[in-house]
Amino acid sequence: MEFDFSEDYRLLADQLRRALEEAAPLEAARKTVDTGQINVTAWELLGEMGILASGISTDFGGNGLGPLPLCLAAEAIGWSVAAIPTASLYHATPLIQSCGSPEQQDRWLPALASGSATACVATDSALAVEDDHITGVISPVSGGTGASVAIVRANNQLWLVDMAENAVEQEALESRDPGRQLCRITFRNTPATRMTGDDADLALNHAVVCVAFEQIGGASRALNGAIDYSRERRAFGQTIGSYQAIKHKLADIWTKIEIARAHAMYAAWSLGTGAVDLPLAAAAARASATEAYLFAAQETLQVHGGYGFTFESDSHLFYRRARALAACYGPAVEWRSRLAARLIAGETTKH
Amino acid sequence: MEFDFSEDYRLLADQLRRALEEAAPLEAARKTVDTGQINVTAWELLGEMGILASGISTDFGGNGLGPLPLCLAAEAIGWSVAAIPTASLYHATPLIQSCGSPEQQDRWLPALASGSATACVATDSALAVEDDHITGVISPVSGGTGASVAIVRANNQLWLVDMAENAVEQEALESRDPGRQLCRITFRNTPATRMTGDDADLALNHAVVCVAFEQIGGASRALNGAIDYSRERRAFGQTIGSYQAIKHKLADIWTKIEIARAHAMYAAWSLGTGAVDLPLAAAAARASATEAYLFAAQETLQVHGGYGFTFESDSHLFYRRARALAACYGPAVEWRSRLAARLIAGETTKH
Amino acid sequence: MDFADSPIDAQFRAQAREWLAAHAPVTRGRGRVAWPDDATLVAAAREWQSKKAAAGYAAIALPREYGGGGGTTTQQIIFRQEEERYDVPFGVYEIGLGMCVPTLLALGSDKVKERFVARAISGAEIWCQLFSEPAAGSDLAALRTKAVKTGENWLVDGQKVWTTGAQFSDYGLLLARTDSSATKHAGLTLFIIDMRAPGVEVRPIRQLDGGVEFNEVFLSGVMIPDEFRLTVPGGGWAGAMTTLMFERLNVGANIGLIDSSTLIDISRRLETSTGRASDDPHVRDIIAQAYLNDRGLKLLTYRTLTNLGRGQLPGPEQSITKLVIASQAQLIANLLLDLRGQEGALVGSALGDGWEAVERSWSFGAAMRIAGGTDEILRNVIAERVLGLPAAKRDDTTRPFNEDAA
Amino acid sequence: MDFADSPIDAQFRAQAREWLAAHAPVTRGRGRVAWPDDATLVAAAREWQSKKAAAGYAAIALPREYGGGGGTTTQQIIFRQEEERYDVPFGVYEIGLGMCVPTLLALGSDKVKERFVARAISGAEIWCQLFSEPAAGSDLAALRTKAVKTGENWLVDGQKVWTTGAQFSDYGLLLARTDSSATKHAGLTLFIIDMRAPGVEVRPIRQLDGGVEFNEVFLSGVMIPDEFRLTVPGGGWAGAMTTLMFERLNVGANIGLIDSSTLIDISRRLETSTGRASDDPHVRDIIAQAYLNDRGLKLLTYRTLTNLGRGQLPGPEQSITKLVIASQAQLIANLLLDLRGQEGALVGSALGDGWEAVERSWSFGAAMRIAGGTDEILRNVIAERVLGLPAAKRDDTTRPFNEDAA
Repeated sequence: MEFDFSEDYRLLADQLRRALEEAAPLEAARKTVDTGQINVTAWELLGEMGILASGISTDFGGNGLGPLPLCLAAEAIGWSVAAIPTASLYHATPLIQSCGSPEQQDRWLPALASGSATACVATDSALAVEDDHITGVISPVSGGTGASVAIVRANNQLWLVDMAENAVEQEALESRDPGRQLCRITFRNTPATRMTGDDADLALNHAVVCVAFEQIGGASRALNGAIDYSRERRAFGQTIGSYQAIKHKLADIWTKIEIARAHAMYAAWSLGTGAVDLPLAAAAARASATEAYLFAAQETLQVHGGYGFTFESDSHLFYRRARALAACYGPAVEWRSRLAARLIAGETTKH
Repeated sequence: MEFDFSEDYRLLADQLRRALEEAAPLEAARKTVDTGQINVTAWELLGEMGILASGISTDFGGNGLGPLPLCLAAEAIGWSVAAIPTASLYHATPLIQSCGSPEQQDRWLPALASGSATACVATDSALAVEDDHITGVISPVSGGTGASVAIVRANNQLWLVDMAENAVEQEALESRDPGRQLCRITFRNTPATRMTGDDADLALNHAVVCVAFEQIGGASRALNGAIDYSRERRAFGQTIGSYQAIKHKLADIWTKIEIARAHAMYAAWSLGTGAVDLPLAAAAARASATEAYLFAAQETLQVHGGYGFTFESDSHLFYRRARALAACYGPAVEWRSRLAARLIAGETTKH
Repeated sequence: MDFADSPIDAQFRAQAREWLAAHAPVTRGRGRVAWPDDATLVAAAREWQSKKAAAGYAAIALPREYGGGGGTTTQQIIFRQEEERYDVPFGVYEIGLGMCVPTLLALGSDKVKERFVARAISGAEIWCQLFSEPAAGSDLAALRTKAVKTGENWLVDGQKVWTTGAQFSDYGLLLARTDSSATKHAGLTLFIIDMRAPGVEVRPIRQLDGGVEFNEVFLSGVMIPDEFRLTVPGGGWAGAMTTLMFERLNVGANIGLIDSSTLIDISRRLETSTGRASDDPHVRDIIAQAYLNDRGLKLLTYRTLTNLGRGQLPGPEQSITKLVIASQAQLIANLLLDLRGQEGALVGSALGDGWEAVERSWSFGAAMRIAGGTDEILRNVIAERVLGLPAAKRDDTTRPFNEDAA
Repeated sequence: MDFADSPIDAQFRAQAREWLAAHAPVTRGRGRVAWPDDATLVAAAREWQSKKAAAGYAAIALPREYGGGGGTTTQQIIFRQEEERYDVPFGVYEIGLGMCVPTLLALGSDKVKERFVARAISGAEIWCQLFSEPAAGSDLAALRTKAVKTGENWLVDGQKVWTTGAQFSDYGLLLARTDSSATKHAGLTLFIIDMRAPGVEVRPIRQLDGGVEFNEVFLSGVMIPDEFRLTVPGGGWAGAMTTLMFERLNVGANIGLIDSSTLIDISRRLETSTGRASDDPHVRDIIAQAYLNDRGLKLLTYRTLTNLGRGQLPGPEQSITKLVIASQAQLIANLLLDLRGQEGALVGSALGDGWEAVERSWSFGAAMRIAGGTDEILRNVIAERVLGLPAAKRDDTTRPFNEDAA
């Protein structure tokens, strides 16, 4: 029984966290609320550390390390509330890897591996396609601003659109979390190439497992901040951390995070080993991590009292990001509904 | 603006509570768990105080005082966890009053007003009827054991069955709260008389409003006991009532009770004035009081620690009764569903 | 039970309604009225206040001799209920008339009352309240702003925070420490401070949601004449408690957060991937639960109004309203944003009609669980002052303040 | 990550499985095995324990010299996992072998170890634990049972409570106060008590649910020889903490409450007035939430087992399991009873197959939120010992006990 990341991975996790803390301090996240700028340093760092290439096979410029390093990176991204186009990394890259034609893979994966390109995905809306040209609107698209390539759905198949094509219109949308840019993309008879695979579920599960790690990273940082604050802040002659109302709140947050982390770890294992129970495990990771981060962000803000409501505090960074991540692949209640359907149908996990 | 019981009613409420505390002390409720015996003294007391006759018009031996005294009595019944056949009082009596034929009213209401008869209601099951004879099973029936008369539904109409008829078979069922007896009744071609009204909703709303008051009475007594205990019991050098975990739990219980009480009072007003918003008000009273009592019973048991789990403590009396009352007219979630349907349809209250 | 106004209150309501119809500018909801900046808001508020003052509606429950209406608190609330149907400028005079002036009347010398009360009621002067400090929130008595007696004046240094309206106020109630060697509560004194005096600097606080509804106030060598002292030196805690008690008279005030009616309204119009939101059983259950809470609170307000009518002051049980309503608003806002799927990450203005209020409850709901007593403090208040549970052991109240402050 | 046993553990598991298949009486679920009274249960448990002892499975992680298996805690847990597939008598030796014997090995003299350990492992003698008292639950150190030295013996008077198995135990670990003038924690001493000694009276406690799983033990002038003392006088608190630490090794133990699997199973079979229960969105959401909790806890157990395999002892984070699972069982039981409509007021045996377990979770779930650390204490433990938050101020630990006890 070895249900934990190996020593090597734990070292990598530490490295990633420390490196991102430096490249993307919380002060930078606060600035991003005003500027909406991506943290290029952090993105390049992930490239240098081989994270951008980890989900890509060595044939196409990747390092073939598989999903575990990326999961650890996602946790560090969550911890640092970094402003980077994660949808490219969590979702688009594995989707091109699993469903792209050899030409598409050859064209895009090396650029994604090096970080010189980013991709976005919007497979929920059904677009019109005629003669390999796409028409319609996708919105809101995460990481669409500045993406070199978009993956969309039309005629119940996946298509890849080169965003350099001039018949693509992008309009930035105002996000509650400017560290996660959203936009509306309009295609008007835009050339597209068909992807050869059409099973988008693996990449979606890959994405939500990564997001779960990001949520756990964010929730943990929020909890840590609240613990520190409640050990310092005094009221009625004692630190507020000595009061049960604060203690029990923080214990409840910790409990939710630990449970979510256990689910995320199992989902990462399923992802890494290609286990058949990935859909069940990913749904569990997504649902529990979403709830954990929303709860942690909300209640750690409360622990900070009035200060938690100021722009100067860190609390709103977590509060915004928790909401953005809750929205990005649909709310927890939907994932719980999918989870329940699988459980009632008798699905179980391998271990 | 006078949203409160009048001084007279408040005096009556005090009298009722004191009288029932004496006639039905908690020690008697504990004994009832073993014996399943009805508290005849308490029942007779309600007769003497005019409560049994309050919902019955003066033509038929009633005192025509209307529903408010009964609501106050229900609260005192809840407070004392008294073992009495409340379904007769809350539900059957107003149903015969509103839907009985003059002959049925003349035959049964004076006996109900004096307390010499009790009645039960089971209008959920559809029974077969042929030539004014009923066949079928109703179960579980509250207060059916010993009832002189039963009101049932057959052919989508209400029927009244004289339980002295020998083609009626009664089987006692084992209730988790022996203070609220349940039974199964089997009719085999049993003579029945048709009731002239078929609007059972008014009496049902009357019943759930009374039950809401009973639930509030029980929840309040449970809360009071927990407050007393937490002011006495010491741990780590302080009374446990000085710890926030206990304080905040009790504050939450109080909050739920206060909200439920406000709904129950408005529902009582609707009942007393024949306001059109009774269905909305009754559903709100039922849903909030059910939740309040379940929560109060569960969490005040917790406040008592290990002692709360012993038979010797009072906690299980509330825990049992809260569950029995939650079950008796269907769970809170169903009433919330009805409430939501009315609200979404645009129904509002008068005040 | 009777929901009608008493005959005399019914007459008052009818007159108020008639007067408002004739004088209030715009009925709420019919067209938008906005005050783009503080100057415009204050000007509009001043104009409206002087109209009300002329008609006796400026401060209905305060004495006539100072320009008040000489009426009852119930009538004050009735007027506010009627006034809220109109888009008139709220938020400028509430603290002054609701908390500061009653404090002046209770504690001030005749000279103070003559100098300040009538001008506050007429709208000529605006008031704010300077109690909280960065290190004194829930534990107000931990405040550190110092006032030192120098001749006939007091010299004040320190920092206040969360001061609503400080930027346009003329005067404020100031709670300061005048004796650091006394115990925590015994060394405080309550003053009137001139907000235009040298050394008073007001800085807006930027909030989570980008808004700036509160201020920090920095006090550096601010001079306060001794005749502006409202309590005996060391008697400030009791004075401040008087002020906070008047806050409770603000019965049934709308704190501007969404409730079950918004949830019903939006979910009836909202189509999701699985159909109309109001058909979703999960949404329906939360509609019912939210209604049970906010309707229940409204009914409890009726009970408080009943007691007011009987001459009883609202007690600590009033804490229930904000405790329930603020976290519920946060919950409803999160539910509604969830229902928008991926769009739930966008700002309210991008989501369509009615969604800015949702976003505000998402952000400001978090603030309202803190402002005016955190959820945790309110539960303590209910437990200790309504249910009679013992206070927790503490040892900060018996030592001299300068030995305790960390 | 790897879910497989290590090669050596895999071999142990295979052998255990084979041995159990050959020796365990009845596979769980195939026919019912009941022990109608204590005498039958104890006889069956003694027989099963002696079979295990003969095969080295009686106390796998305890030393061979006393009849233990000389194996690892992981192997102990593996055996228990396999053993739980059979209907063998549990509940008689667990406290003795899990908590008392490890304490004897850690603290006892050679003489004590020789006298007691082998007999406890072979099943010849049964042990219980006498710590809690009516006035010392969460605050164990408040206990009042007194032991007074008289010559070479200690004379014990007092009352213990919640003692599982006291009625059939031969010996017990007793925590008693030997110095009332010392501080609360410093005046305690840990002893072995002969449960058959004169003055020991065991009375069953009647529970909420009618069951009698615990006892009160009254001690009147019970004589304990000084050689049965396990710690120095005044060193009992640390000794008792040793005992409670061993409790944590009981990783992944089944506390007999229902979880999401029961909810799924029953709701798939249950028809309500609105259709199959498992089609109800409200039920489905609770299925998912319950699964997230109990599956998450199972995964956390894997992590604890991983740490055990690395030689790390389980820490206070173990508190999470009971904290989550007990109140969830209460919630699921209430939901299921609600789904039965009016029938939900009937006892479990009247509701059909599987419903007695539901009723037990309704009643015993309430007890499990208290026994072995209340929800409130467990949250304190997590906050203070996992998250590092400061302990609350208290002043009962520094004064002599006889000045503090109210």
